[in-house]
Amino acid sequence: HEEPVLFEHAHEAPESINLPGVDGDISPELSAFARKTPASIPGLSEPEAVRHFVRLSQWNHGIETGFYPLGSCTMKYNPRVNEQVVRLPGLAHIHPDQPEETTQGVLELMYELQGWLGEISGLPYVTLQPAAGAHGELVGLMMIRAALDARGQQHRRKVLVPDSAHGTNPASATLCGMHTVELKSGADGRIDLEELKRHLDDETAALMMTNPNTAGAFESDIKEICRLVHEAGALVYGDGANLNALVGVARPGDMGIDCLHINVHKTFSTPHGGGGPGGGPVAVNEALAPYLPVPRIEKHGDTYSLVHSCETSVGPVLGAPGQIGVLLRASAYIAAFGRQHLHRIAEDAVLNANYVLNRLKGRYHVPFDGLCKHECLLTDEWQEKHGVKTIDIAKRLIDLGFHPMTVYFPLIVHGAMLIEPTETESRETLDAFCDAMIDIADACEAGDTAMLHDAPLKPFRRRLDETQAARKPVLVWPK
Amino acid sequence: HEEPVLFEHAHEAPESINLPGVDGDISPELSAFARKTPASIPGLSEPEAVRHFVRLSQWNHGIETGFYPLGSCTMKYNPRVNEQVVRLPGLAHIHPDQPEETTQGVLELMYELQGWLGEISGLPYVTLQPAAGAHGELVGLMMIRAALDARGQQHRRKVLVPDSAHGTNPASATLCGMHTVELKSGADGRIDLEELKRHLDDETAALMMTNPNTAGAFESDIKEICRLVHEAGALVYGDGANLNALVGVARPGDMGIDCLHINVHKTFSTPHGGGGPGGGPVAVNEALAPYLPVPRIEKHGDTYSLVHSCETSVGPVLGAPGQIGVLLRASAYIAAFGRQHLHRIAEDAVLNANYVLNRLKGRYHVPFDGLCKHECLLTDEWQEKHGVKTIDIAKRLIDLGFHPMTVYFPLIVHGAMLIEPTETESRETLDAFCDAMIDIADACEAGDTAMLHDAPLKPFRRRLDETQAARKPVLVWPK
Amino acid sequence: MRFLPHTDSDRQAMLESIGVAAIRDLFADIPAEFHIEQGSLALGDALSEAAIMRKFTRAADKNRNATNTRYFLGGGTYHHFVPAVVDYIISRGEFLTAYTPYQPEISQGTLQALFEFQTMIARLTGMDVSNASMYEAATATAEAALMARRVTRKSRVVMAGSVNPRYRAVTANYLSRLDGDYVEVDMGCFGTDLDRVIGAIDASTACVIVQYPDFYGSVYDLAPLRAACDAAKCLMVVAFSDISAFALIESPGALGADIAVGSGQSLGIPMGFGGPHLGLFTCKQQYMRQMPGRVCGLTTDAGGKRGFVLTLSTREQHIRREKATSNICSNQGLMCTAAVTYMALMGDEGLNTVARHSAAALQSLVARLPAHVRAAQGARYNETVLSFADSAARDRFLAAAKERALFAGIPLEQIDAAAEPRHLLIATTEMVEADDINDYLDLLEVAK
Amino acid sequence: MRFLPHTDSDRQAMLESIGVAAIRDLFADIPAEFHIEQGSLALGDALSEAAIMRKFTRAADKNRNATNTRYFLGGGTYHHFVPAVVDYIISRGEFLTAYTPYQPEISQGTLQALFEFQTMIARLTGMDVSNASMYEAATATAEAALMARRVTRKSRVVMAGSVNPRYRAVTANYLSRLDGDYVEVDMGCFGTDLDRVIGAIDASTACVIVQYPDFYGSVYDLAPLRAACDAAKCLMVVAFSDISAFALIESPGALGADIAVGSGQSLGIPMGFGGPHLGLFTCKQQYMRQMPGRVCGLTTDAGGKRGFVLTLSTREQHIRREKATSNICSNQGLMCTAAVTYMALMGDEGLNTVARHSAAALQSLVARLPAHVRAAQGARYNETVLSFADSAARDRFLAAAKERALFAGIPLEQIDAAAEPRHLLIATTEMVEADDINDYLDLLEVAK
Repeated sequence: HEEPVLFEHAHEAPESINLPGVDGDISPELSAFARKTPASIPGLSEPEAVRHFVRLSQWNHGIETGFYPLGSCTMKYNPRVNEQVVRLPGLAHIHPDQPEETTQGVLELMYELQGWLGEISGLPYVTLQPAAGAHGELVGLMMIRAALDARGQQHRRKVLVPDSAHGTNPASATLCGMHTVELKSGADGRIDLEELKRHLDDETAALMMTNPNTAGAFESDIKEICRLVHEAGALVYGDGANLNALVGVARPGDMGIDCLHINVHKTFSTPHGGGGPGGGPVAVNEALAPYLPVPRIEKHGDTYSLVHSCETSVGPVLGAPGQIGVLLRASAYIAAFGRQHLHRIAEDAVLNANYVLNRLKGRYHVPFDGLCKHECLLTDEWQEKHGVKTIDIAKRLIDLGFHPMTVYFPLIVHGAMLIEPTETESRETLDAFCDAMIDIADACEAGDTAMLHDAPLKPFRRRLDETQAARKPVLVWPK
Repeated sequence: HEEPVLFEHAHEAPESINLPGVDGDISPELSAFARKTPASIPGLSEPEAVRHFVRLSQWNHGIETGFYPLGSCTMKYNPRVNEQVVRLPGLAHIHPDQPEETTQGVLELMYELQGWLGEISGLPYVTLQPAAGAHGELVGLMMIRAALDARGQQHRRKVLVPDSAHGTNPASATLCGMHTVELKSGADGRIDLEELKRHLDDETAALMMTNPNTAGAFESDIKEICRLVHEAGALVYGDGANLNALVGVARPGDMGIDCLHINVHKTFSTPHGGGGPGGGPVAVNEALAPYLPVPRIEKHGDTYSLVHSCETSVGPVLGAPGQIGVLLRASAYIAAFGRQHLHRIAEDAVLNANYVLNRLKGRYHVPFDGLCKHECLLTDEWQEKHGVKTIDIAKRLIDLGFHPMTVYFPLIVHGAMLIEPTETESRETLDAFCDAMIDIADACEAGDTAMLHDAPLKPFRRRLDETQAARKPVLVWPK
Repeated sequence: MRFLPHTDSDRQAMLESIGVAAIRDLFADIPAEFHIEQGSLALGDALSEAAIMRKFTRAADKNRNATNTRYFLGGGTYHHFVPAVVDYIISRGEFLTAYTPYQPEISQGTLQALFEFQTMIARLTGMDVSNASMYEAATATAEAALMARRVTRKSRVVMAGSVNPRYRAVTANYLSRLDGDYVEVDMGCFGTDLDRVIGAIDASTACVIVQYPDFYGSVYDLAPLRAACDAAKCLMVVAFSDISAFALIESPGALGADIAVGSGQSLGIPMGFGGPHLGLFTCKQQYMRQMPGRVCGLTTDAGGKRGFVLTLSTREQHIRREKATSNICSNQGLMCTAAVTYMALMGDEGLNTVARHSAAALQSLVARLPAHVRAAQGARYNETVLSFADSAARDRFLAAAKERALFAGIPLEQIDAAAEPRHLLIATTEMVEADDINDYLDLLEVAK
Repeated sequence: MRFLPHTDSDRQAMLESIGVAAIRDLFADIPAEFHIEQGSLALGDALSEAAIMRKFTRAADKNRNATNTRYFLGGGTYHHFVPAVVDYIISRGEFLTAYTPYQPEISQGTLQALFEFQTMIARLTGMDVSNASMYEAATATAEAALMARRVTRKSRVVMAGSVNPRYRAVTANYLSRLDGDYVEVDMGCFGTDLDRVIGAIDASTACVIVQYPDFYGSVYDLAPLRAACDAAKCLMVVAFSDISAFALIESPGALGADIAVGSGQSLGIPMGFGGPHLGLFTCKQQYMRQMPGRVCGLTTDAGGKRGFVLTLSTREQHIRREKATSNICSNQGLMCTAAVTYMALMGDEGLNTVARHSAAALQSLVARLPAHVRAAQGARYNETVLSFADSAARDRFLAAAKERALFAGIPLEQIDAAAEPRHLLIATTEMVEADDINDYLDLLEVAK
């Protein structure tokens, strides 16, 4: 059944919600600024509002309703206890500027989380402030830039970014007042050492790399890469989007990475929420520690505090100490695994990805051979011969009950399909997904491709016209 | 997509949930009684369990997903704040036998609710203990019986029950060691005074009546009915299932009813939960007050207490003070309306029912003319000529996006369809429902009845074979 | 009012369509003398949602609860761990706000959950079949007695005195208005003396009701009772209050129960000051059609697909009226969903761990009791009775423990009016930690 | 581990299928020197779910919160009422656990909610279009400055000193690594002196950023600024911190803002120690394609039905990489769902009531201030600055109020390091009751 847009509801707003507070006069001075026409926000009774949004929710796929094999997005199960944790009144209903002695509990938890993320990354100095991964990239680059400036190397403004990188990497560099140079990947999808050497010079500020990379492969030359970059006087920024492959098993800091952001909404299971909120703490080594943003969470004696000023800091990067509710969930996830079990996240994630790769590799083209880490990369090369493209495979998966994988990323292969199962999927589910993929491959080979081009047919909507949306954008309902 | 029964899950249970507590030895004496074979409860990982039950939930209709016009069931909106209320740790995680000075808060709320229900019903003495409406009936009849016994009238064991009554009425009488005589309704569906007089005698303990009755009509002779019953030395039991028609507008106690149970899961919006938990407090007048069950919630000075012994009491009827979580929700619902707005529940409920009746009365047979109260009664008489029965209409409504009305009840008309919209439905929804009903009537008249017989076609399952289920009952999954 | 969708102009238009002038005209069939004046009821003022939260929060804060106090309380209600997932699932509107699944095509979620629930409860209790819940354990026990009378067409009910006093009282109350004898057998100890129970059986006996583990936590061999019931052709009814026991000790079904009833509160349902809890009702296959309450069964739909429906409804009040097996209608549907979610999260292994930890905590405490406090003897699951020198010693201890945020037990006479006031009923679950037991033992010093 | 579905035999079978012997073999491509020993990380012990709840409950109990304390705190974070429905809706897994809606066919729920959100935010701010959120207000303000630079192809940014110091600091920080001037205009008062702001505009100015109501709660006429911006061909950027104001006072759009940015935390989102909140970004239609962040648009599907998609993605980093309008990727999707649910429950009337009560509470307080405490002059919405004789007087009052479970305000220097330590930033919302104001005034006695 169709659910109208709120603005289409036929009837006028009923009596509004009964609100608490002081039902008195406002000041005469303020009255002079009264809004002249109402905003036309339609008001619904509570029964109608609930039904509207519950029905909308039913048109969504979520990790709770099915498999979500989005490569590089780490769509893992989001524990329900974490939702209870963040709703404790003593964590939900507190103000960032209330007296510090009345917020020791939350500060203690955040301080502890800083320590844990430092330990997990091998980079002991941590800021929790960045609001998302891309924000973490910016903050990390700010710190790198500040460190170079402190060395008197204001000319180092070039950032090397592999062509397989997330789009946020170059965008963050730009925002940080730096410019990027793209490194062409080697034939194995990894960083080409020669290419790297060619571009390293005394204007280079940093290499931004993702390890494992977005083709799901570990950059086995990592030690040499870091050595080369450091030797050239630059620093290595690690994009932690793929940390799920390493958590508890190996540490970026040990490999020579200087600075790493961590997507807690990936690795540490905080819910994606249909596009955020996320959290992008940044962990750095001692050399970069002086440049961490403010406010910082510090412990002196038995007291925790937010320290707002520090001369060497890159300054404030957010109007708040961080996305606290998101960070609390991450903390609870780490606590559930603890030191005994944390490595099992990466282990099962990598096991699952290799299992899928192995089951599909005879039926789909695998551009880069070998072990994958937490995600595996396929392309549509074999299906394209039958007129079927990645997009068709993706949409057909919807009819078969799955969310599609990440498509057309990374850009270094044609028709990419990047599959990341995460550690929280069962073998039953992986098998069902692989069976569906094999069915699609079968259909291609049998020439039974109409249903692939027409897909999806089962959900609430068929393929949507994105071109029309972009050409004549309608972003709001007309009044 | 099909969701397997839990016992079909292919794989063995993974490592179980990590549990707190003392991981020590049990006593040797206890070890001797160890269970020999495991129960074979399949254990799922948390991600799998959540997905299983979320998916199951998606196959349900609920008041939050759509209209639920079940006559005599009062399916109204269930406020979300009430769910927050009952989850407050100080209300959820308390033991009925912890020291009374540590439960004054909950006792205070329950004491207040007793007073409110007494005020609303016009019967000031209230027990909150009964776990559901039928349980309330039993408890009410126990009190009536005790009062008669106290008058030395142990021979009064006959309970008069109109043929339109809920099946629980006679069943409760049986359970209370009494026997029932059915009163044939008058031509207008109401109690026939002559029929009543014929059956009133000195063996009569009580008349059990529902007012408004299950045809949705108010028993306008209520005063005379009560006078006659009392004159005959018997008492009047009120079935409060239909209290939603009266709440805040008129009081059963004022009309002469001696004892009334109140379904808080109907009138006071506590969620039905797929079949409970409910709550059936009983309100009585002063004459019956000595017989209220124990424990009772009393206030002495500033202290609230559970009083467990009372000589005249009918005794304990439940192993607990009541369905406290359910009662708290009811209390919150009453508090939201308060003295200022409570009558609007009945007003809008009755308005909605009459609106639906008025829109449908030209297209469906209305067995009893006149105003209805909170629900309206139709029959399939006109559609049956086209080979379409109540069940077909009901199932077709499912395809049109609605839960069916109550069907084949009350038993006093053939092919009953009892529609109760409640106060929390909008005119938009009522119109859409009436339009659907009119479409069905149109289809019957046009002879377009195949889709009615085949309905429902849209939901997860088509009509289910109830005969097969009852003939060869399979109540558990085989091991 | 935020729950009412109509505007006044909606109401006006609807009244016009009906053909009356005012809403009160729709109440013309109610005699004028019974109309009450608007706003005249002695209720509170209408509260905003924020005010409601404030009101209930203040009341809640007057109660001590298990997030700030350690609980050693049992007696039919237990502080077991409730996973967050359980609460989430039963909070979803599709489960929470659904009606009894009379329309199976759009209720398969509830129905499949009920079927899974029935299966798991049958397996855990070792019984053939389970219904889809009763209110709670005391009324379930009473209904078991009534069912035994129907099955055997005999009317005498023998009740062991070691059954929870509340189950006994409610059962006695239910039976008191019906023909037939009801006999309670005094045990003379904090346990179950089966010889005495068996001695009370005669040819007119419909059933014998025992509790296992009994009210005092005692676990004992039911074999002699099974033999005695066979001999007397009466039913053996086993009640229980903490079903978690049966993941550790032998089930009622394995020990020969004809009917097993009790509480499922331990399966993911908070204590909630006594309710809503979950009554369980299970029996042997051959008695299935005499069960009270709702039952879900497997069937197929018009397209041949598997599905579930409420079944055996000809037993029920809405069909059979005064001849129904029970008057029960609304039961505890949502609590079944809670319990099945809980059990699915736990599985055999988790359930067994709950039981082991619950029993181990008791053992750890009892094994280290000081000389001035005695525990009842014999096999106990997670509950026992401690005896103090006198009530003053016990109450000193209770007061001191409460002060240290520890509810140390239930004074036995609070549930069992006949008990001497120097005994304490105590229970342990997996929520009791080793430190709590150490604190408990330390506190016992004041009872010297 | 309860989150991991595999049994060891699953793992074994999967390893066999892959053709390796052990899971660690799958990590053979990581140099051995980097493998860390299992269990060697300095983290806590693995906690059961019950232990997690206990741990966080204990920490939470160390914090004072708005269920046990009255809040007169603002400065960018406000204690407005959050209806229970909002939390329920965003707790539903279908919203909570969904990804960014890149696959629109199975994301119409999130997308329609975003479209409704954008529409409502545009209407409330009086702007043409809104994006689908930013992180929060400070970074949104910085992004507004960057966007103005793109639109005008000029680089100088003028910032009023009465903008929230945190928004200023973050904006200054963002701009500091890019070419172009950034100028902050000192106001010399607890309000906005537009003459000074206008005086700072020159031909190279890309935009002027003011806050309305400003950081000190002051409401003022933006017309002179609009005229000045027109004259200088620069953009007028209006920041705001409590969007509830615009249900009562004239919107930024009506006053001519080209870009309006700020916080949507007031729309049903708890304070949460500062986050996650909701950054809002709105602008005039003609600048739409220069907006940062995600945007949802209307379109049709292959069957001709109405539907929604993320659109204008060619602005974004995943397509345009280093030339993107912003690096933003994850934003605050779920908070948009919270806000749209909140607004739908409120409607014009409810939102207006929130604003009226918030403003009336301040007025009630300010009108009755004793002589020894002065409030800033002029029109204020729900926030103002109180000035005390000295810091000792102020701090005496704050301590006394805290003792009486009342957070009376934020010492101004805590947010604005430049401020004298005798000022107090105070805010009121509809959660402040008349009694709270009376208590507040009584407590002021100690500041004499």
